[in-house]
Amino acid sequence: MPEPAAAAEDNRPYIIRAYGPDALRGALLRMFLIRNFEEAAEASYMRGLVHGTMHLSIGQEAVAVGACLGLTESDKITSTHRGHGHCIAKGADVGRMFAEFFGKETGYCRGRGGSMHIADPAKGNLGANGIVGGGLPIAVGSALSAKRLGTGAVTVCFFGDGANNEGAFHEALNMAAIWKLPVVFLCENNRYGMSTSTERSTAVPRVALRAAAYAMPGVTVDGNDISAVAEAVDAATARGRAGEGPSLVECLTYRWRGHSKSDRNRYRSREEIEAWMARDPIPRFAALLVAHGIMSEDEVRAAEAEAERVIEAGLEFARAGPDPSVADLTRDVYTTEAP
Amino acid sequence: MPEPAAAAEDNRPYIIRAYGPDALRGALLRMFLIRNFEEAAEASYMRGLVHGTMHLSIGQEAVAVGACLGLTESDKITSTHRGHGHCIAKGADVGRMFAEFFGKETGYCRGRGGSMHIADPAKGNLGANGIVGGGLPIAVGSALSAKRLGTGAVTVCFFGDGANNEGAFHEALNMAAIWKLPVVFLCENNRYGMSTSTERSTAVPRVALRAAAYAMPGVTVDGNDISAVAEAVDAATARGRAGEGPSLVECLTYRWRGHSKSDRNRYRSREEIEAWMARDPIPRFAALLVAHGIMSEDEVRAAEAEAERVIEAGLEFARAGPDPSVADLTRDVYTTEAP
Amino acid sequence: MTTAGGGVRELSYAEALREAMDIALASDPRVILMGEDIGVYGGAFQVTGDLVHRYGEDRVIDTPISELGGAGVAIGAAMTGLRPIYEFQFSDFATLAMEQIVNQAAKIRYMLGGAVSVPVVMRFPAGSGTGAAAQHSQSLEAWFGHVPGLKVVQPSTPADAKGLLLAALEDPDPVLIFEHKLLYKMKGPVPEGHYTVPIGKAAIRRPGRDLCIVAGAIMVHRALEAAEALSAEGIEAEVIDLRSIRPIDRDTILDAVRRTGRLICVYEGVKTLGIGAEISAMVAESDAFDFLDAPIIRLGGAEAPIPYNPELEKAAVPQVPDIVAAARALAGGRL
Amino acid sequence: MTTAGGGVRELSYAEALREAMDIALASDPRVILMGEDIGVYGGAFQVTGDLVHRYGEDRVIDTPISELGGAGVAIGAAMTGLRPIYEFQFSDFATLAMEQIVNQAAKIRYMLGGAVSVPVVMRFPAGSGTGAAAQHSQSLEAWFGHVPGLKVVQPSTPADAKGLLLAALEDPDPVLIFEHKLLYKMKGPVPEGHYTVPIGKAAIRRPGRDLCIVAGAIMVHRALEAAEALSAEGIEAEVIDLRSIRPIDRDTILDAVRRTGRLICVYEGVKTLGIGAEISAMVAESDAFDFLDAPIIRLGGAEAPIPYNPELEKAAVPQVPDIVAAARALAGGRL
Ligand SMILES: Cc1ncc(C[n+]2csc(CCOP(=O)(O)OP(=O)(O)O)c2C)c(N)n1
Ligand SMILES: Cc1ncc(C[n+]2csc(CCOP(=O)(O)OP(=O)(O)O)c2C)c(N)n1
Ligand SMILES: [Mg+2]
Ligand SMILES: [Mg+2]
Repeated sequence: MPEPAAAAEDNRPYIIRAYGPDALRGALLRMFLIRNFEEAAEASYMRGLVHGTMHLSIGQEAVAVGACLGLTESDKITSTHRGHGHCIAKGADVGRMFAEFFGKETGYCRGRGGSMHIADPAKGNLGANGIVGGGLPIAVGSALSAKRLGTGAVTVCFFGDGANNEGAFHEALNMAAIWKLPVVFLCENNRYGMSTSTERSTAVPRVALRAAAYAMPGVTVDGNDISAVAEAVDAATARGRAGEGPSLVECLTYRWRGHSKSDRNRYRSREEIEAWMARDPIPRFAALLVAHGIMSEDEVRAAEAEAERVIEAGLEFARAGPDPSVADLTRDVYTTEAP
Repeated sequence: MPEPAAAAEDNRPYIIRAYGPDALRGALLRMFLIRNFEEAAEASYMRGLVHGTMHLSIGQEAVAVGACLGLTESDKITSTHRGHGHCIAKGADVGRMFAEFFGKETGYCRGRGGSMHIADPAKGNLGANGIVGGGLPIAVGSALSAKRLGTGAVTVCFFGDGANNEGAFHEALNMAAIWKLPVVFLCENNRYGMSTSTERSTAVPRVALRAAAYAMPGVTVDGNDISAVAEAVDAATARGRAGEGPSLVECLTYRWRGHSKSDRNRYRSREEIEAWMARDPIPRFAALLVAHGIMSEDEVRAAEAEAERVIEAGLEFARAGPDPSVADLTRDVYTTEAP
Repeated sequence: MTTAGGGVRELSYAEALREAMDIALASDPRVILMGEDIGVYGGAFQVTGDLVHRYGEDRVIDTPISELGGAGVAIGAAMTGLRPIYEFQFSDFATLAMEQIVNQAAKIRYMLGGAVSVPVVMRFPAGSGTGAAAQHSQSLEAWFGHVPGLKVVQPSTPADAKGLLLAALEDPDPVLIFEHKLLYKMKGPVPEGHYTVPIGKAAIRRPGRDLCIVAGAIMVHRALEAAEALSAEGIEAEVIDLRSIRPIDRDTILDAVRRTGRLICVYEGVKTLGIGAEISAMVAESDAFDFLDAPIIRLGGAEAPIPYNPELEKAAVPQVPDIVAAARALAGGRL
Repeated sequence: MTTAGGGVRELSYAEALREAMDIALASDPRVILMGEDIGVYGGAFQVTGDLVHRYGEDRVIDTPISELGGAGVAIGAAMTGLRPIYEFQFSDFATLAMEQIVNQAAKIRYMLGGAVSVPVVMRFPAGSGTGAAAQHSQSLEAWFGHVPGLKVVQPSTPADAKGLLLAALEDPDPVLIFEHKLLYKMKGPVPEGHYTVPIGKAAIRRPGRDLCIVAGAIMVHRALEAAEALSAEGIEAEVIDLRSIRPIDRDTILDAVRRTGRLICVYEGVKTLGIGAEISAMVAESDAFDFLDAPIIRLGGAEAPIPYNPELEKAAVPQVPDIVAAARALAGGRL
């Protein structure tokens, strides 16, 4: 959770004011981890180690890390098909994530879920979701539990710009609002749902404008600026914890890679992609930390190297894991039939 | 369709300015017809002639008639479970409606549909719907047809305040908006979805506020004032016909009877019901017509008597109709298997 | 049946369900009820009744008309510590929530390798006979029987309604209860206090040597009535109450087929791909096949939406004379 | 099969579907395509391909991610003069649109006493084998087979894919096409021009005297492969390609059972209440029952969500060795 707000005349960026050096260093490390994780996942995919498809979040690291920065382990998130970053940001072990991608018994889902269902309930990640919008009502249910059980936990519900046109979005936001539940609807607006731009799919120019339909606050922030993300989400979680209800936070960002591994990028231009790559959130945050004396350039490089080491170790752990036994095919369908 | 707007200094109510005496007299007759129809349907139900349940629209007549006043026969409507009024307002024959309620082969649905599925496609009524919100996407499809086939037709989509919390509402309004389709989303806000008030179910105080989430115009009018309803809907249909896209019109009204025949009205007070009964839309419109010299008091009484006669004749027609044959049970499931 | 209570009273099926929820609300603070108009209205079929006055609006929650979202909220709540019972106003509206029921509730535990369970209970008023026509009269339970990860029950008596609902609440996985609307007012003996009826066990409601009728929900009562009529003619039909659709009680059914050599499946859902298809196929692929003396008869719903007209509506689902006629034809060869 | 064209070329299943849509778009201005990413992306499985460039965005319409609404728009358009073909990106997402498909499209004609037809075509990429796990690999066709008012087909070859899609477009009622994802790249001979394959007719893909295997979609190919292997052992299996699930081709199946006396149903959907349950029950209640020399075997999907791990995924649905083993066991008594 963010530290008590500093004096009003302090005009350093929010994240520097609100978080201590350890938290800030940790945030940068996690951004590196996500970037390296995604690159390693992609490479593994190319080498045929990963089955199926996968959705990479390279370019969107500031959203995942910024949104989770102020959360505790008892806070929950619901994630999406593009969920690796959220999972890492909420504290997952990358080794168990890779193991999952490799279909291993040591993976987070014991090899049953794969990339699209990666989850880490112990750390509060209720799971990625293969269904666009599928996590929205589930997040509201999680917030209902928190309110009834009095846990004080808040739930951050990640969803994409494409998901904002699903009926589930409407129903979930409305229920969260009328029941004043502690949930933050966090829209990762990366401008496209697969190939379909928000201009072509969404009747309003900003998803946050839809908050008005639920009488909840809605803000749009630069999703490549981790400080802006953290500031908006922290305000929203504070509101939720205070019993004032849900909020909608829209983060404008961009995915560098195609939608999934089969995307030929026919719906967007090379220039557009490059322009966004120039707005890389990671060096931007690193520069901020250096500028404010939180880390030196060397320390930044050391963090990056550390991330690489963690990823390497994770891959090794994953490779070494055992495959599930085909005899266990129907295990865990039901709780009571589990051995 | 409304007549060309009169001179600007004319400050008579919209409906008087926009419609000729025949149309206005016809509108009053239809309001009487709906009221008498519902009362006769209720009486028939009490006498065991009607199977199942039914949802009466007594008190809401100005919405149905006002919304359909400016429509042509090629314009379409989609209706709701509370659809008798819409059906009559769009020009249906009350005899065939009663016949349907009595389960007769001469009914609009040949006895297969009953009250909840009453329809009259020949007059542009695509049907009532047993599913709350079920007609919303269908109306958008109808408007898509009109646009592609260039018929110039507009579709008026009736739905209740309760339906506004269905995901279908969100998806339908969004698609209509992005494709600029000629559809008018007409919310009959009678304050309750069954027992649940809009305050308890809907995060915004007015359904029309949700139009902002689709960048479409949204207005709220007094649904017991037929002139206000016609004015708002005519503006919306004109916009639709001009290719400018959909609109949301919310009409505030009230149902005098319980939700359905099993309602014990435990969720609202006698006082509330009586206060709304005092705002009866029919005498209000009659008084307007008298005040503006369109009809005399005697002519109003004659219209009411005429409505009674039509209803009586309709009931007689319905009673006389044959029952469907059980041998035809699976007829009309498929077009190609029809005899 | 595990009984904990004392006496036995006559209660209606709806009252029995309400009593089960009452016991659960009183004894377990994690239990909440959710659904449309289940509060002061008491539910469309008056099943929740006055519970909102006893447990408050925070535990007996009127939802907006948002079936997909409502079911999803119940699922999310179940994943995080609550024990929600979600009422669909009519089972037909489950069509709006299939995503959450089938893709989420049924699969989350498996997809997550067992890391989370989803102890949600959902209640579905189902079936025809009320004149509510095609969109309010369906019997869709077969769909859910096709979905691993779900458990599906279909009580036919007040005692089972209560005991299966309490069993569902104790079950760590999603349990769907299909309640037949025509049964809500039916009365029967119901034990007091807390007890459970095991999910997955059929009940032999009437023993018989000549043929065996497997039925569920309202069809159990029609089968019993038919069996009475047949008995007068010297045909002794065994009547098995399926009670649970998923898991299905293979042993009880196969045993009855082995004993009687003749099988009729009676169910209200559409005949094609309805419950009877599974029962028949299960028998036809088992060793009980060798005991069959005649084809397996299925009496299911007509291949049509449920019509409004009362005579057509009746004709659209199996009635007592249909069962009698089928049994006579089936037993004909032997007697 | 009604053929109007000239020659025959090798096309993939996806190309054949695209060619059918191309012919329809070119010849009937009422035809439109709707779906997610079917425009410049060409569809998740590249079925619509370049059609948007040829017919424009007004006729090849990218919808928002709104399956319930999208299906409903297609239905409303079909009721009012258009001939929409709606693509679900994965058949799993039909769970979001069951309301419109089942309560509206399937029932409107009947509920309205025949006053309106709903000539909508819906396409569903289905099945497992792509590593996409539990929410992107389901085979839900049995659900739709249970719904009167719908027609449901399942082509197994490129030629059938084209001919059934063109037949669906000519049909005045809603037709659902289940396309198996693993077949999209499979090539086969496809006649040029316009022709239709009748809905409701199965095809005997291989005659055989010892037993009969009824299968659909990808399972037809596995059954044929199994039949080859069995033939080497002296077991001659007939392979019937179901093609249509609703209506089902009763005559062809019963005739084969009468001739062979042994039946295996192979299907990818979950075994319980899957297609094979219906086929088995249909046989068990017919006069063909008397010709059965052995129990009817069903090989269906496992009672589990489709797992991600490739070995588990394979084990979750019938494979060639499973069919061979079942056939051997079944034929064992006789040969
Ligand atoms: C209900 C549903 N519809 C469609 C899909 C296929 N699909 C997967 S991701 C995706 C795009 C989602 O866009 P967005 O929500 O913006 O997330 P992003 O991929 O941009 O992160 C689509 C259409 C799906 N998985 N679920
Ligand atoms: C999808 C669905 N959910 C619930 C119902 C049951 N139901 C029928 S009408 C109704 C209330 C609808 O409220 P509203 O839309 O405001 O229309 P009103 O009855 O007030 O005219 C409900 C809950 C239904 N028919 N369909
Ligand atoms: Mg996006
Ligand atoms: Mg209302």
